[in-house]
Amino acid sequence: MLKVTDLKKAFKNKDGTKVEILKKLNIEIKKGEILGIIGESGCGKTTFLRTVLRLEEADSGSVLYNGVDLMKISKNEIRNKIRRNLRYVYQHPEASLNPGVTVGKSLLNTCKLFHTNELEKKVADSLELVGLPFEYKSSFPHELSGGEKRRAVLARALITEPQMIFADEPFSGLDKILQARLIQSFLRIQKQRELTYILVSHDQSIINNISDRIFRLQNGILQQIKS
Amino acid sequence: MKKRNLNAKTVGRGLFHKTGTLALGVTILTTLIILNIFSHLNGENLIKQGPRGLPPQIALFQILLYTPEVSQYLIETDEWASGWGDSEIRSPLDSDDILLLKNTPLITQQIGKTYSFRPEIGLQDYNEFTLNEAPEGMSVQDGEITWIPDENQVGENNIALRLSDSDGLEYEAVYSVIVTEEFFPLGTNRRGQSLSGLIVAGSKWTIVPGLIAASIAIFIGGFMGAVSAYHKDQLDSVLSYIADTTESVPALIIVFLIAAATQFNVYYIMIGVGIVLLPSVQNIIRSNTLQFVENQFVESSSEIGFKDRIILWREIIWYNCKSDLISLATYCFAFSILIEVTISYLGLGVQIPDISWGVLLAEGRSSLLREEYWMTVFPALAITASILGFIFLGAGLKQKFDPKLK
Amino acid sequence: MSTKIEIKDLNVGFHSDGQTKQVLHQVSLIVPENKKIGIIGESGSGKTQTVLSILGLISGEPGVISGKIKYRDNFILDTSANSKKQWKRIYGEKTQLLRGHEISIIFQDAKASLIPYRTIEEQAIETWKDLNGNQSRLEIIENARSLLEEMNLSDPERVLRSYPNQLSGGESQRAYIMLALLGSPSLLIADEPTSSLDRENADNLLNIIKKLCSDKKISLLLISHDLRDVIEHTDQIYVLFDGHVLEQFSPKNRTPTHPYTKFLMSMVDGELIKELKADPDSDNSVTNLVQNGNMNEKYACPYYKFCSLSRTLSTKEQQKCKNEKPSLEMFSDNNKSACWHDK
Amino acid sequence: MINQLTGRSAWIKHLGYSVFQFLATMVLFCYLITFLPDSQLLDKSQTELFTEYLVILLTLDFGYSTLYGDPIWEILLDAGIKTLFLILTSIAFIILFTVPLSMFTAYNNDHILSRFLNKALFIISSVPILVVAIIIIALSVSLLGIVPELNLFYDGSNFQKVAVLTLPLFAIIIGDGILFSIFETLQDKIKKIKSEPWVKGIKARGGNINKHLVRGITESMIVSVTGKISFLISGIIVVELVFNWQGLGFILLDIFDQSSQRDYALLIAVMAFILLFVQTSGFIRRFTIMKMNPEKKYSSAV
Repeated sequence: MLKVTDLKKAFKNKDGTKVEILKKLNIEIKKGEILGIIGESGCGKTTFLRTVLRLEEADSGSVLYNGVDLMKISKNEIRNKIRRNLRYVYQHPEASLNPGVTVGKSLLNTCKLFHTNELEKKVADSLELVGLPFEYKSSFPHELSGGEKRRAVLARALITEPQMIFADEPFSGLDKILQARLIQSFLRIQKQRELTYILVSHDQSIINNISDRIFRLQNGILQQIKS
Repeated sequence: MKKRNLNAKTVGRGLFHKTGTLALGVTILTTLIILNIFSHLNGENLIKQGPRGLPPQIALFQILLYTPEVSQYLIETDEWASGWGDSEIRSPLDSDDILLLKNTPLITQQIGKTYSFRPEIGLQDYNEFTLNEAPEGMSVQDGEITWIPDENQVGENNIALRLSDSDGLEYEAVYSVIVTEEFFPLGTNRRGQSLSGLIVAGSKWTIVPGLIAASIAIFIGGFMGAVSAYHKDQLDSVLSYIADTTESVPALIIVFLIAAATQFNVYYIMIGVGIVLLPSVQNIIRSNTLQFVENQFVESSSEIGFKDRIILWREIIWYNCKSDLISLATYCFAFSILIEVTISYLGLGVQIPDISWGVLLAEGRSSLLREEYWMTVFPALAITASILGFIFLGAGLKQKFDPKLK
Repeated sequence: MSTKIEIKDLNVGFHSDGQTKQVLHQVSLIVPENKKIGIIGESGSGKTQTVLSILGLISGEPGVISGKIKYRDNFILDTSANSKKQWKRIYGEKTQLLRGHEISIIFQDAKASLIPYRTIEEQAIETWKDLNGNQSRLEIIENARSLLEEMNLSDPERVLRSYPNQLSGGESQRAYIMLALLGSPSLLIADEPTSSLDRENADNLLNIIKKLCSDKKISLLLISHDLRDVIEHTDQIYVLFDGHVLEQFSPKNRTPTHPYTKFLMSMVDGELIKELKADPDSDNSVTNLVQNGNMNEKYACPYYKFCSLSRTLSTKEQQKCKNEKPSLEMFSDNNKSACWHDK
Repeated sequence: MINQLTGRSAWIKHLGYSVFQFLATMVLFCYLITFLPDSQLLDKSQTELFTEYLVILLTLDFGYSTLYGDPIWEILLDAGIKTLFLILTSIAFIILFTVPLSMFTAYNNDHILSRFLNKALFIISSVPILVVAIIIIALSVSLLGIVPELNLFYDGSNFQKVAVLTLPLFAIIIGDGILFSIFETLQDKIKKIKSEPWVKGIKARGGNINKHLVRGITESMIVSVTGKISFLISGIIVVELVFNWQGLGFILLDIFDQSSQRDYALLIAVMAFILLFVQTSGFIRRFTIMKMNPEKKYSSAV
């Protein structure tokens, strides 16, 4: 479904030396699987996700999604066609939710980008899918707790009916009970919508047990640990 | 569900009752607009002409702001000149050693309205007082003077009260009542113009100039702030340097410069005020937008699929900075009133035939020495009320539109 | 064996928009001499208030309601002994003496807990002045350098001379611990030192702390919301939930029995996640994630609402959970758990 | 952008920033005053005027004032001292007033007095400085029986001397909300310091945080006052004109009031003096920020 072939990315830090974050990464993601990537903080796992989705330009390499190489096509094409299928859930939910507008309105604005009919119904469905009560539609992000904010961000990602979800540290920083419930919702949604997850985290206890295949990202290279 | 029952949230840095401020702001704004329209409709005959330096005819204001002179005399009969000529010698009495009238009488009256005054006599044991000298039609019934002035009594009418105490000494208290055809609620200025009319006429400088200054400051300042924060490139440092430089020059000097250059045309001066306010609007909007740019909000919105234009102008500015822009706009209105009043007071703004509250203050300044306070107090109150009105309006609206305070 | 700190039935509460909310309910805790005790609790479980009560830093009304705290063998807090005004005054004075000298504390984010505009050296001297120590500047810096070397820091000289924002994560942690141990305390409290670190960094930070504490005969009170921290690095664990101590066990010789602790264990070793992975809609997992009873009703057992064990019990037994408050004292030996049915 | 300039040669860069800004503003000012209508100068073109003014500015020989007749340097000195007196005493007054007050309100926030104080200052600060000045004059005429003007200072009694000096200060400080905004900044700064994690650390080890609080207050006081100087000078110009205080503001108005043969040399001199003062306070502001936060030298973030 998504094939990454020798992706490279390097940073120039202040004194000009080049630091190779991603050295020739190769990975193939099959449909409907949960792929876990483990790596210490700062090993470049966030950069990997952002370069695959072209939120950040890679130096070289190609990313084939259903035959289309994301590296070659224009930004507009990505925005209109690809973004809706490959969704990215950010690590800090409060950064991605617009604080000035109600949760319902954010969902509506996102939905309007790709759909034209039954917008209200889609918003209600996605809220219900992630387990948020319907009245949360009219509440503001600052009124939601940490767990609820993550579910709202997930709802916004699901509203455009994507096929793949890239998630950066989706479960870290939550109380264990909330964490368990969020994992359960993630898994239920994956079954209902046949989604493919790419989960990135430093917390092995969750990734080891939740993912079908696990890779470790260390000094720029992806090694497979469990298949 | 999550919604806490927010008790009455105070506003303006959490100081005042939410709905109260908005209501107060809106009422003051509507009164200003009504005064504006009223003064445009009536034009010239809005300002009635009356006697010069007339104290306010509303009783409460007159008592508060004006102490009339009541001259007092001791009357002695001169034995030598008995038989011909005026046999009375009137030697003035200083009010410190004896006070004939304890309560102060009102000294203005409109024709056709009944003037009544019940004097409290300062002497311990006195018999009935009589009207030694009084305008036609004034009468005394059991200690109360009543009188209805008619048209030909317009102007000054002297009233003299003759009293005698138990051991036969005779005193006289003399004061004068000014009769006017029209009713001057707030009195008149040195040139006899009705102060209430002047204030209504002066209100035309409160709304329109503010519009010019606010639109320049908000639209241009807001645009520059947002764009420079969002793109954060060379443009950003240049624009911030320019804003910092304009802010380093004292605002009033820029206004003086433009006033002198445009021959005191208030509307051009308001463009100057807009330029003076522009850097502060730019900095506030820039810092607000920077908050969003710096914590990944922009990237996550572009990941969703919004175009750059939409992210900046709708997601950041419209949804989140609307409340700041509104409260800044009302501050621009308040600031423009402040500047207009100041330069008109200094003679660089509105010139004499035209009327502005600043000019009233300037004229009122000299009459302060003659203790004619009302010529200064009422314009000052009008200025402060309208500025406070705009600031409360801004605070109330900020509360209404600020998502975080919901 | 003498105890360092003993807390007996401590109750703490706060006024928040109108009513007083009790935060600690009958909390009891013993930190024996030269031992490592762990407190595990999630957000809102009251673990920070327990620490603050030891240091006498509980502010606000009513603050400490009742309870006893003993340090070594004299009471620093005894609400039953005399009038409120008196015990509050004694409590304030005694904790004032202990703070920094006998008991020192390290908080969550090392870099943010260092004074940004002072070099580490200057901060060491300021710490020493606050504790009105009598050593000279050179001795203090020497003392600080040796502490840093003990924590196998490559270049202590550079660290001492630099500002906090010039240090790497590891360096600022070591500097922060050094400042805490500068006054050679007898009890070190670590309040969630690892919460922003990934597993590996957390482990080697805790190893450093453990080594230093045992070398210098300092008893350690480790507070964390991650069970793995306390399981591997402490001798005795207290499980806090919603202001109540639910279980007290030592990780080496006994596996916990209380349903909440078992739930935490299952999350750590991933057993629950495997179950969820197999069948996301299954409700026989360790914690059936559905709520018991309704949301805003108060039950005797604090954990009843989330407890999966009680769901498998008969209604009569569930009544016991709802109305009778289980307490730790029901057991003689060291490992206690506040639950009627988990034996 | 500014406090990124850190390190050894930082203060030279700050100095350069201020000098350049001063020159740029003065040159722009010289250009703008060529637009002032003046019946006497119809023959000269704008560029000629502009170069003439630039020469005056750069060579600094202002010569004699056509308006007052005395040498410009003397007028500048005499008026400058009067205005500087107002600026410096009002700053001292602001510091004396806001520091204890903000300490009080920050420490017992929900005390009724601090809520009242915030409200009262918020309302008073929206009264324009002109109105405050006139109200003060009205009160001093009716209650004290004196008209507080500067010439009264030379021949009045001691009481009158004090009144003449202090009444304008009240107007400057209360008017236009300077007091409220500095009070607000200080209050926020104290609250921010008290909530810092490292302050909790110091408290937890029994240390006292007062020296850090004092340090934070001084920094915040210097930074906020020097940042508000041009705002303060605007207020002082108004107060000078209302209280007939022959300072720089008074001269400025005289010049702008003239419709012909304006005294351009004096105008440039006065403007240069005022801007010099504003730029020095701007320099002090940036310098304090740099000095008080040495860690900024090595920080990646701004």
